[in-house]
Amino acid sequence: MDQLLQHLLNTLILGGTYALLGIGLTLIFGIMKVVNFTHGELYAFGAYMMFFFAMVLGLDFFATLVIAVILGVALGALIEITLLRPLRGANIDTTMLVMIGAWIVMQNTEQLVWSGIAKSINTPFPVEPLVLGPVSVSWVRVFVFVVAVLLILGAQLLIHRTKLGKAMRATFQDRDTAALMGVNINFVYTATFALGSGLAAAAGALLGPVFVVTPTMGNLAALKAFAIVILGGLGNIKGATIGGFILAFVEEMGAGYVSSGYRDAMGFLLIIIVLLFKPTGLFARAERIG
Amino acid sequence: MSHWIKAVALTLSAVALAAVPQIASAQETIKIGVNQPLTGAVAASGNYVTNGARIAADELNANGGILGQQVELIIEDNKSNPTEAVAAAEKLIVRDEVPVMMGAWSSTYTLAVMPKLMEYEIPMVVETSSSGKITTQGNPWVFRISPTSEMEAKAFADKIDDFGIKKADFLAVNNDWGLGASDEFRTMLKENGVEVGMVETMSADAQDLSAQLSKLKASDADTLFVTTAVEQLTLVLKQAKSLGLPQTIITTGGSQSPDQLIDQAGAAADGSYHLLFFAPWFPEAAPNPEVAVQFVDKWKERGYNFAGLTEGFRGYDGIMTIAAAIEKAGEAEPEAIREALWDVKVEGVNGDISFIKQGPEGMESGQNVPAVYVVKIENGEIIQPSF
Amino acid sequence: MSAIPNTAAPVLEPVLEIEHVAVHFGGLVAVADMNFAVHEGEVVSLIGPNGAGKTTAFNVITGFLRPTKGRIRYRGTVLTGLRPHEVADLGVVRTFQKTSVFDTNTVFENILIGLHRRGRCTAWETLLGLPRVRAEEKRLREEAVEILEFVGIARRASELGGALPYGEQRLLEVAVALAARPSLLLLDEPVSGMNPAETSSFMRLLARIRARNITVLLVEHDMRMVMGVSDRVVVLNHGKIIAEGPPAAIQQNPEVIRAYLGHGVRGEGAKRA
Amino acid sequence: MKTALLCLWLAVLLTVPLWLTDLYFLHILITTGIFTIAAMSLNLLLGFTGQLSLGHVAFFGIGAYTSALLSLGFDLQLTESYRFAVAPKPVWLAFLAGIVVAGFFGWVIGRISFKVRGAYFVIVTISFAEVVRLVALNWVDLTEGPMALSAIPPFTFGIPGLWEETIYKKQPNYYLVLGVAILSYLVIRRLVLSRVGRAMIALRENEPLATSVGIDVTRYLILAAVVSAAIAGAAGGLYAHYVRIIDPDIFLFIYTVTMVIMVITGGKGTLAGPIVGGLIFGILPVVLRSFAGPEIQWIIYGAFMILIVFFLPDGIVPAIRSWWEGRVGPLAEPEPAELSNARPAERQAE
Repeated sequence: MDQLLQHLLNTLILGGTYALLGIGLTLIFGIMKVVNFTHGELYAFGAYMMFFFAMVLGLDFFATLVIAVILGVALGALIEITLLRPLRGANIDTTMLVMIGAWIVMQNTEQLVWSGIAKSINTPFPVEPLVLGPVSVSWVRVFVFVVAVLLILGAQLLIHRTKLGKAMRATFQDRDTAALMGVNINFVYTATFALGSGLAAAAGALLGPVFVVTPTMGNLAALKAFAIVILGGLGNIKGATIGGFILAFVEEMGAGYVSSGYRDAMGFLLIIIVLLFKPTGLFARAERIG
Repeated sequence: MSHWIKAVALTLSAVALAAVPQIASAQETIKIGVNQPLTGAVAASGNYVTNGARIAADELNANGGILGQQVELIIEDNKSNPTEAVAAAEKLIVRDEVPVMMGAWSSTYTLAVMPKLMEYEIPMVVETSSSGKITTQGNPWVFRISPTSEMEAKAFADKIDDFGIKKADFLAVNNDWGLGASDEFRTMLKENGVEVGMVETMSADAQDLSAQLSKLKASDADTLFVTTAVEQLTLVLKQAKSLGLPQTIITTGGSQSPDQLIDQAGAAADGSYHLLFFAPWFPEAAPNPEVAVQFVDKWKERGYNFAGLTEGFRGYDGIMTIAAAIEKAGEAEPEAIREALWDVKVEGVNGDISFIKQGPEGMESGQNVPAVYVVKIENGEIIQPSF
Repeated sequence: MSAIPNTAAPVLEPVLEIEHVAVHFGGLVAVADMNFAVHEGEVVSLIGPNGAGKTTAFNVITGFLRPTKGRIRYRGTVLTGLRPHEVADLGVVRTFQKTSVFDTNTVFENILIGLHRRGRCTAWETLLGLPRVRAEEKRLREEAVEILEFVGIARRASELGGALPYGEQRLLEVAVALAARPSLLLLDEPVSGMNPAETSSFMRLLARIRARNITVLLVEHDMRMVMGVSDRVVVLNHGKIIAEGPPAAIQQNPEVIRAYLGHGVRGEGAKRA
Repeated sequence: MKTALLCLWLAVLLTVPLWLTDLYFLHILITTGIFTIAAMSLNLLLGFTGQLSLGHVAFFGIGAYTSALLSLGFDLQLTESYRFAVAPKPVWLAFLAGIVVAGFFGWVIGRISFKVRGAYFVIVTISFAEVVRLVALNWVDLTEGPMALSAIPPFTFGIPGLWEETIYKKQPNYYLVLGVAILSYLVIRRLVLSRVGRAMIALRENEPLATSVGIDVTRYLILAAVVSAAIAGAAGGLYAHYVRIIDPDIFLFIYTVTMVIMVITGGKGTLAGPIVGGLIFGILPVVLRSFAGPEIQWIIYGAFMILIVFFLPDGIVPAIRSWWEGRVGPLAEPEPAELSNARPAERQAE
């Protein structure tokens, strides 16, 4: 029983970060119809920025978090403007190939700059965990969870309550009509990609201190993000949020009660099963976002 | 259909040209191949070992080299992957024509490379790798200076009472090293009347281990043996702490680098025990104190990370062993070096190195019997535990 | 599978029967309740204002859409639920409203692709390179030449489909469809965008197609063409059939006139831009 | 002219081991050949049917593991009472089994993944490869997991009892790979230049039109997937028995990406494209190695991929062809399949 409670707590904590990882990807796909293979690298970028500012330059942990996210947004905007804007209107496979190329370049640049050796980031949180009866969790993970939830809510608010969000939703519905109605499509696309990238970088900046930072950390993160987004339906933010928790639950229970080795396989098996029976994801509402 | 021929022909000639300058590289040196993980999951360890090897090579060269020739280390990255380890060996043997190699850091990579040693008849000094299989499967080209898991487990046997272990669980990386070590320790503990609980595994690149640890937390064992590389150990210690694991953690394998653990896991490393083959904090207590002290000094002098010493010494000992064998053989030829390795006696950082025979008769591999130490981390310090 | 000439029979058998077909997209009703039949050897036109449900009707017949209600039969076989290629296998072949050819293949290859159904060799036979594969390929190429000549674009054979002038692309479309050996040919606005001379020549082509015992169902806005070639006209409005009959009768039908005027579209002779 | 060049090209390929004495380069050529076969098989799906399958390495790995396991033999205790043991089989038999098993998986995955298109298809194929990798990693009883399957026997030819030859050396391995490559090329060529190939190209170019003339989409996509997977499986088998060690990293996404780069650089949907791309990206690492570390190599690869998509979207082969035609005039008897991707520029000129 205690073990189950601990697994459920782990699920909650892990699910929050998975959801954060998923929504950035789903947002970009939903609005731009681009499968962002650089997502995992933006995640790693966030973690490395965290390492650089907090550990190398010795800046404050929380200030570094903000810097890492801002730099993630900037890098996302840069990628969008240089690589995707010239390919506007190209088919989805073409942009995918370019994104794969960018992914390779980014990951190996990280390897070159930071070397293959894992980096560790210290946090200001106490080492002693938060103990709740039979279960416990580290303070840093509680912090990560809270920030992740806030970021997800923030993204929702941005999409539903701001002018930019309205333009994004209009573009999602029908790009051509939105353009006719005076929406600056280029701006919406850049903003969307930057926002999605910022969310990925935020996930990396938050999880970097929890784990260790390596150049290949983005690969697994990206694969998980794909799994989450497929579960939730491409372009569906609520779906991605729920998908994140489902994936965390399946992995945690799979590792706890089936076999720890197959932990990472659970998510992919789930994708294949979901796609077999419901090819557009569990919560497919392709008509709208949010 | 036919016009790519030109492009291909051009590429081919470019390759042929690129091949030329490398063939003409210096013939006046004695080449030693080094096959280590310089990138990937266990990159830190591989880099430390390589640093140790560099210290040895420079020391040899400063003293006039071997047989009057300079030593040249040819270092290849096996990318923390067995297939890449084979590719690296293939390159070292076929392309660089090294007469002897050192490698390949992990049991898995070493086992992968071993058929190539048979195929090309090249000896290899194994500096790290603990799987029993390496020296028992009848490969006469393998000489191991690090202890097997079995030796490590046996050395630990008389400490069971000190720790007061009643029941033990295991958490191991799922490769030859991790699974082999947990097997050997299980056998040893059972023989000594200790109850053995569950064995949980993790893949080498896994970062979130909370599921495995949550399962272990629910166990009634008093001790948890963990076998994996230092990067993952950091994560295990941190996450075990946050889940409030009650068990005493003992790490095995000799590549833990307690300093790095203290540095990266902080207070989460407190109270953990580590089985090591070299304790650089107390070089004076080593079997060959003067060798150990001067090695530690050189390491510090070069600004290498102190945390890497528990790995780096192996690279040093390995190259020194190879150098002694070449000296003894009188020529840098594979078969002669192999013969000579049986007769070497080297004063290494980790005690005297010499090889005993293991494996099927006529096809024996060499195995060294090194020392084993236990250290404890307490309040961010490394201490020799007192019981 | 080819059409059985039935010219002698005084009462024509219906070959295509559309029975109570309805298509809904969410809350939107594209086709409400459609009933009509096409008889052997006929040329029937389906007309109506924009959005009346004509193309939807084509999509339902050829398996691109599944009807919400109702049933479609072709020569006794129920088409409902079949996939497009299965419908084509029964001899029902269509063209598309928006010009649709294989742009980056040559005209000749376009026809060869259209002739797909005419080949019988399996993938295994192809891989083994059996003599019958060669023989079949030779036969298909001959048929392709014949079709190109029939439609009148033989001199364009080695040009890319997408590079043809618009009018000839529309001819190519029909040629590709003919290559699939239809017994019922569905043409979706074949002359839209053609100039009057091209339209006239297309009308002559249609007559020759008809002479090959191919039944034709036509969606068209060009009323000169509709009235000129059709045996019967079916008029759709708001997803419902409002009139049906010979061209002369339809031209006089007050409801039809109202439907077109009500939409603010020019009446007879209306032509889409 | 064309035949003469083809003969010259074949002569060069056939005599390589006679004049190339550097064994290391022969080794590189062998592995390049193996990956070129894999790239050719991917091209059937990616180039001719237009499906961006990013799980292709799974078939390569399945072929490699099947062939390796059967030639080594294995013994599995599936349940308490049920044991499944296979005695070591001759390598050629294991190799053929690898092809069949890879083809079978191609069929299964085709059935599953062709239900979806576009981004979903891409992600399903990636997921499939990842699941296979994780199975190979964790089913230690069968695959040895991360410990790798080692000491895989090399190919043996001959008649048992009479005369047998086991090929350890590089030269015969080179000819073996060359032979399989030529055979694979001929299979793909024959398929693509037939009615079957036309159907595949038609699906790529205009799926609604293709189905309207009676082409069964699913059938031809699955057919392409099966043939493609089987050839990839053959490449995997060659790899396993040449390198003689395989580990689960063989399933890494990066290998699929390598194949994709080979195909799009050479020219997707052309017969020669993957060969050109395969040779470039098989040999480039060796050239680069002399002055750049592996990271720089990969950065160059990635940048290359982006540049190709931006500036040479059809790849090298179509570009060379149109350049040649611009100078010399049209090639005799253009191959219909290859033309389809070749000339968007001309189209605009009309």
